[in-house]
Amino acid sequence: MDNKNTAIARKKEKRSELYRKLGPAIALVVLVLIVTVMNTNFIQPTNLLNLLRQVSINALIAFGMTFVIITGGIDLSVGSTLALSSALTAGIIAAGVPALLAIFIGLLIGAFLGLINGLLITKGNVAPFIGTLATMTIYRGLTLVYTQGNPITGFGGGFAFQFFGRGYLFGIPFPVIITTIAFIILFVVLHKMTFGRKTFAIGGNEQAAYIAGIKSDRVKMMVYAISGMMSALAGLILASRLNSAQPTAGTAYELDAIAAVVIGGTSLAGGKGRIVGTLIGALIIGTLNNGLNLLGVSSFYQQVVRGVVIIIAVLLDRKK
Amino acid sequence: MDNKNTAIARKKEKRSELYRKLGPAIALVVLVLIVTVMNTNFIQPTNLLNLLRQVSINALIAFGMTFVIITGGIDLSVGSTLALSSALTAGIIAAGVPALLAIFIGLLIGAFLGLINGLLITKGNVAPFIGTLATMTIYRGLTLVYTQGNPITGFGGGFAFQFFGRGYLFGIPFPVIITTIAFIILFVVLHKMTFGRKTFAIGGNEQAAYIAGIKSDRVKMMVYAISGMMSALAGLILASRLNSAQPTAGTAYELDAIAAVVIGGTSLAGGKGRIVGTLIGALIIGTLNNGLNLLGVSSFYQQVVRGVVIIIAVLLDRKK
Amino acid sequence: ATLEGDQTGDNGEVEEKSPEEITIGLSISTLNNPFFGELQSGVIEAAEENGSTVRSVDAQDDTATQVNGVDDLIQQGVDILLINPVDSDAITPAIESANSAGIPVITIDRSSEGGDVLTFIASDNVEGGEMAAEFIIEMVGEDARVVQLEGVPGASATNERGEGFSNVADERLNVLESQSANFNRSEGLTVMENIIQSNSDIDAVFAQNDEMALGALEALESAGMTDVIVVGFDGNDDALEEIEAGRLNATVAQQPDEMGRIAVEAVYDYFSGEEVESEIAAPLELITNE
Amino acid sequence: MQVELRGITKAFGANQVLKGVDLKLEPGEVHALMGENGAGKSTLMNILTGLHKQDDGTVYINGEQKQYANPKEAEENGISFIHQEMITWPDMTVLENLFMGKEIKNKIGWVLTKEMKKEAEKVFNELGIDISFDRTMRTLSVGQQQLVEIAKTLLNDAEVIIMDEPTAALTDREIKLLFKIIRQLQEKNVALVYISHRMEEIFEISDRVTVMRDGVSISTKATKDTTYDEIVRQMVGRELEDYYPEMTHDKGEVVLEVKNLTHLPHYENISFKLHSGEILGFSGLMGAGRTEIMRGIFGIDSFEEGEILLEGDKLDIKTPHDAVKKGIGFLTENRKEEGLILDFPVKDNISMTAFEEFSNKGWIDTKEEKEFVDLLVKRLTVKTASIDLSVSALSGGNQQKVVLAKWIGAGSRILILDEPTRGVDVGAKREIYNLMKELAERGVAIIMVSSDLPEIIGVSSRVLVVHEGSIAGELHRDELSEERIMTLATGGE
Ligand SMILES: Nc1ncnc2c1ncn2[C@@H]1O[C@H](COP(=O)(O)OP(=O)(O)OP(=O)(O)O)[C@@H](O)[C@H]1O
Ligand SMILES: Nc1ncnc2c1ncn2[C@@H]1O[C@H](COP(=O)(O)OP(=O)(O)OP(=O)(O)O)[C@@H](O)[C@H]1O
Ligand SMILES: O[C@@H]1[C@H](O)[C@H](O)CO[C@H]1O
Ligand SMILES: [Mg+2]
Ligand SMILES: [Mg+2]
Repeated sequence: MDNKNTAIARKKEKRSELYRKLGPAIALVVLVLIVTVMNTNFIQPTNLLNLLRQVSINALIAFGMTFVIITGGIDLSVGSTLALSSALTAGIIAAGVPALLAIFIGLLIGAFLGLINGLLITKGNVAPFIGTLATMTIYRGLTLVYTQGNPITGFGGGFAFQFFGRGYLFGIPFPVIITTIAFIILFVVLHKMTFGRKTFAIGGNEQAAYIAGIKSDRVKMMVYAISGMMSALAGLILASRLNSAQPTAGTAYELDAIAAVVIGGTSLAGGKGRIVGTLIGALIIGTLNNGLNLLGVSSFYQQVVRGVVIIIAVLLDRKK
Repeated sequence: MDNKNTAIARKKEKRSELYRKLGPAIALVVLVLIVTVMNTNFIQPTNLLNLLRQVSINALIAFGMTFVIITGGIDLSVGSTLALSSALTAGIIAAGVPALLAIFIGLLIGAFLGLINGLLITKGNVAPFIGTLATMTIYRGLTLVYTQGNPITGFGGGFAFQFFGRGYLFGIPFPVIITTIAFIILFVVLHKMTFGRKTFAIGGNEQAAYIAGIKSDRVKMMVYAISGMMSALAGLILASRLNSAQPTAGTAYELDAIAAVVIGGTSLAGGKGRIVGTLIGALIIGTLNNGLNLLGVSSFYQQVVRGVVIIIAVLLDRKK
Repeated sequence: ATLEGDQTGDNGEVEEKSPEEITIGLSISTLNNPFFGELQSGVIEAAEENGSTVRSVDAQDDTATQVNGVDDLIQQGVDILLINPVDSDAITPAIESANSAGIPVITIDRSSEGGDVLTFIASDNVEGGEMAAEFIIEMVGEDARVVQLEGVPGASATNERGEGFSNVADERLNVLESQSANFNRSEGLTVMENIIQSNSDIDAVFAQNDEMALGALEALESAGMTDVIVVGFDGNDDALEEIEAGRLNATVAQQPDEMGRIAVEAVYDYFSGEEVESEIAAPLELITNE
Repeated sequence: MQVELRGITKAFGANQVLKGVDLKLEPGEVHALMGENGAGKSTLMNILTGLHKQDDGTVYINGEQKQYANPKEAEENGISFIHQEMITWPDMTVLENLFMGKEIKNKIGWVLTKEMKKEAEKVFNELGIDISFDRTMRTLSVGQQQLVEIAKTLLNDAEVIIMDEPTAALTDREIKLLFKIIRQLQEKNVALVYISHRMEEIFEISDRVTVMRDGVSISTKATKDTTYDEIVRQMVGRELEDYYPEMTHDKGEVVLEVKNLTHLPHYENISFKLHSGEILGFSGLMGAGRTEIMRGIFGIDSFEEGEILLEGDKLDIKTPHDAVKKGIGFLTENRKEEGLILDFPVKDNISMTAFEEFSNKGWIDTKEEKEFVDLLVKRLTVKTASIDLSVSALSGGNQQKVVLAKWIGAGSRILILDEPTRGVDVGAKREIYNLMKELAERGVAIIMVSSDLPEIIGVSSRVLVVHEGSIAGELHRDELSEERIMTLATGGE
């Protein structure tokens, strides 16, 4: 009996697991169908590529956020990290550093800013919400101090930097390619490597993970560094696309990123989640924004619709 | 040894308890001293009353937030609730409803908006973070739809409504008096009445609370309703002070409110907290804002300083 | 029980002061927008040249923060207030409390609906909107297909520029879409990208500020729609550069630093007992690449 | 009050836990409820008190059909339940905990603290408990918390009290006190349901015993008419001979040497040697500091003085990570908080300590991982339908085996087992002893901390008795007896 029961339990678990996995995907398909029916322009290849390019910023940030949330944390500073690292990178490029090197340095800056979050949270024992809330303000302030509140433009960087956000490869926008690569790498790290296992374990039961010999502080610091680096990457793409580093860039981006992660089925309680879900979550949000624009919905109503869709998506997910 | 140990543990607890209680207060005193030394204008009675009046908005919202956070939840929608309820109240007054009645209706609207959060969280089983994130967007959108994006002004309300935010009683700004009354009532409810006990019980151990016969759904709904009502109250004061209901009012206020709560020693994990702490937290943030202005610190640096002070306050609190 | 603003301060003769004795309180709506940064520099430079002190606070685009900031300036005992309101209605009480403290107020860029204001210095945003529409007609003719990118919903600049634009465009242009991009460059980019998807045939774009215009420009360029006429508003450095480069067609240039200087002039006029006009128009100029 | 449960059935999803259980409770009796882990004892009591609703069957109170809507209602009707997982609010005070959900208040809901203190005072005096009402629960020892829980039921004037493993965390002294209280309650005609995996207690305290197996109640007998072996046989469904396996007790080399370890106020001057292949028992009263010593050795807490030598070399352990790297494993006393990730599959729980075994440069070879885990699951005979099932679905004994598997998988040469059989049923206990024997024979050095005296005596090669943070004495296998240990543990010579 024990065996029969657990076999059934297992089947059930499998089924609800399947729903959990497919829930967000189904929501996305439904959304795409609705928008397409209402405006066939939506499904045009050019619009889809356009959509993907728009999504890439939020998706990149949300990928990093997925790691953070799986450990049971949160990173509110992503938008400010994006702004500060892209402003500094623009400054570096303006100072004559070659674009590729500057991009590399920019990513390191992002990782460093994330590391500071990680230090506050692990060594300082500050709750992630409040620690990253503080650095959100601090990094934004530093960005404004550094830029004096003015966008940095005409900093150059030549073809390489321009290509970063605005280029096409085989007809596909380069940011989409970057996002795809980042996705593959992070997917592997999260689901195929020991680092990912440790990330999950910490979120599942930090105490138990620690006693099992997992260096939870180190993993957490890495995770916040990843989040910082992803934000910087998004920031560099944005700066390249806009041809300028904006001091106010990224304001409130944390909310979209968190929404993408949660819609994708990752639990805010930690220990449970999938980066594929996050990608789908980001696509849902992007489709919504793009679709509502295409349908000419006024921006006031857009906000209402966006909130309602988030709730529906999350409720659907709950219904296992 | 059992006794010896527990005696030591007990002494330790008492001490850490004391620090926990006094930590924020000490931080406030230090801050006040520093600002006063740098600019004696700060300590002038007129400025202190001015400061208190400035603090009242954030304090009111943070009082409600304290209840929410003690249950282990969070309310990101407070700023939007503030905007929507004050816009609707302005509309009601403009339609000729007497000010006092309108204020009462306005508070009910706030409570109702909070109740919706509560329903989503209890009946819908949506995580508070994501549920109130969604309503934050929805309520803001509805405010914009209702106001067409324009501030509502000249709606009247006569002396009664004007007095609400701009009046003085015995030389004390009326918002300060309202805040004091709200504080006393909520203090009693939280620390002296069974409702408060239940609030703590849910945040401390929800499963246990259920077994103890506490109707946690009902308590939670009440708590979110309180948060909504406090936001509405803050919104009405603001509308009265500004002589207009602004569709964008209250944007990002949730962050200041949460910061006040956490600086005041209430744990984001729930089950632990004090509303006195929240008051002190709000005073710290207010003193900081007022002081930095008095000291002529540029607004960019202000953000940096504010973030750093939040971290220091929280770290001090951790140091038991 | 009293209301703030009930007790009126001494409204007697102006006490004459030399520039060195004057402390100017400046409240800016948001320094995150370079436009206002320039406005602030205009004030500070003009004041420092003459030896006056400036204390400035930033409202970060929040009406309540602005009222608090003005209160803080009053506490510091400034001699005069230069206010760049976040919102024309919501600033009224702050101006009233300055009035009751006997501190004169000058508003810049956006007006105040109430309270006593010494003078109001701004460009005529309605006229600016009209100028933009006229320019588009001049370039691509009547009934051209136009898209408008609006500013922050509810902001007076948004409403007034929109009003001016429709004054002309309603009759003489074909406005396809009008959507908000919040005076923000990256939103200008995405909103324009999305509009392009359903409107491939666009003749011109009017963005209510340069930031959005620059975002739209990137969107049009990557869609290969380089012949669309784009008109911005403000005349900020980036925009002027793009006009130079021939990518942006025009901008309705304001001169924020000039507004700041004019405001400081008005302060000195006031404290030397001279008459100050109740409204001073800051120069507005259509800059094109011709 | 007379309580009768008749034909109770209950399934959680597809898991048919109860298939028709009968239980009759008479006023003034202590009724022991026995059964393996997962037999459904707690579930049955939760049905009686209205936390769960049965699928079928009826509850009769004094002969009348009755269904409580929730635990509160049951409590108000005189049925109190001291839960297995203690129901406490660690950050709230003792007084707040005592009166949670039933505060004494005035009409407007104002809590009357003085009145509550007066009431509580009475009960505390009756129980001989001396704990300040204003302390937060967190600062009490587990035993003290348990006493508060017991006091809570007395506040209710309960006619029926259910105790679900109440002694799992009590000191000997406290157990004696508890039994005294139970006798007093009995005199007041209160009926008690007593659930425990400690067989010897059953014979000491209960009047009747009901045994459950496979979802049905097998038998109810007067305690004096049954035997230890009979109960065990009924519980596990087969004969269990040799409760403790025959140990060889062949000592090898010294692998671990602890010198003068001190961490005040928890322990002082702890020195001992551990040999490969031995099972070193650590006995003592609860709260003596044994867990603290082990946490110190394993690097969870720091210590002030002393050193640890591993095979003669000085060890520098700062975190559990260092300990694991050196081949030390630590099964903690509370598997739910520190041992397992309950929501995670068996596989992930076991593989957590041994990534190197099946990964290369951080890459996991999932096939190898599966083989690795399968092997351990088979070796330890963990009863699970699949290694992908979450551990929360396993019985307590099997959960404990998963923790063991984790440490064996980590290749531990030194295993610290802190209360390895706490809350584990007889059958599973025996399997755990067998595993310990097998490991010891393969040269693993084992430290076993246990408060269960028969177990310490049955399994250890050598026993160190800890008293008030110091080692009060060492007893060799042939000197072991309950009296000797207790004398040392309570400070005697
Ligand atoms: N709320 C629940 N949801 C699903 N399954 C449950 C729930 N509660 C208990 N079970 C399952 O019911 C079975 C019986 O559990 P129960 O706790 O009643 O056993 P028990 O006899 O008290 O065991 P132990 O001696 O270990 O305390 C177990 O298989 C358990 O996993
Ligand atoms: N949560 C706690 N808060 C305060 N003191 C505690 C806590 N837990 C244990 N103690 C105290 O620490 C001391 C050592 O406890 P420890 O758990 O190490 O003892 P032990 O001998 O292992 O007993 P046990 O068998 O109960 O684990 C005891 O005096 C106990 O009262
Ligand atoms: O006039 C200013 C600028 O156009 C700015 O870009 C937005 O705010 C307006 O008030
Ligand atoms: Mg049980
Ligand atoms: Mg112990």
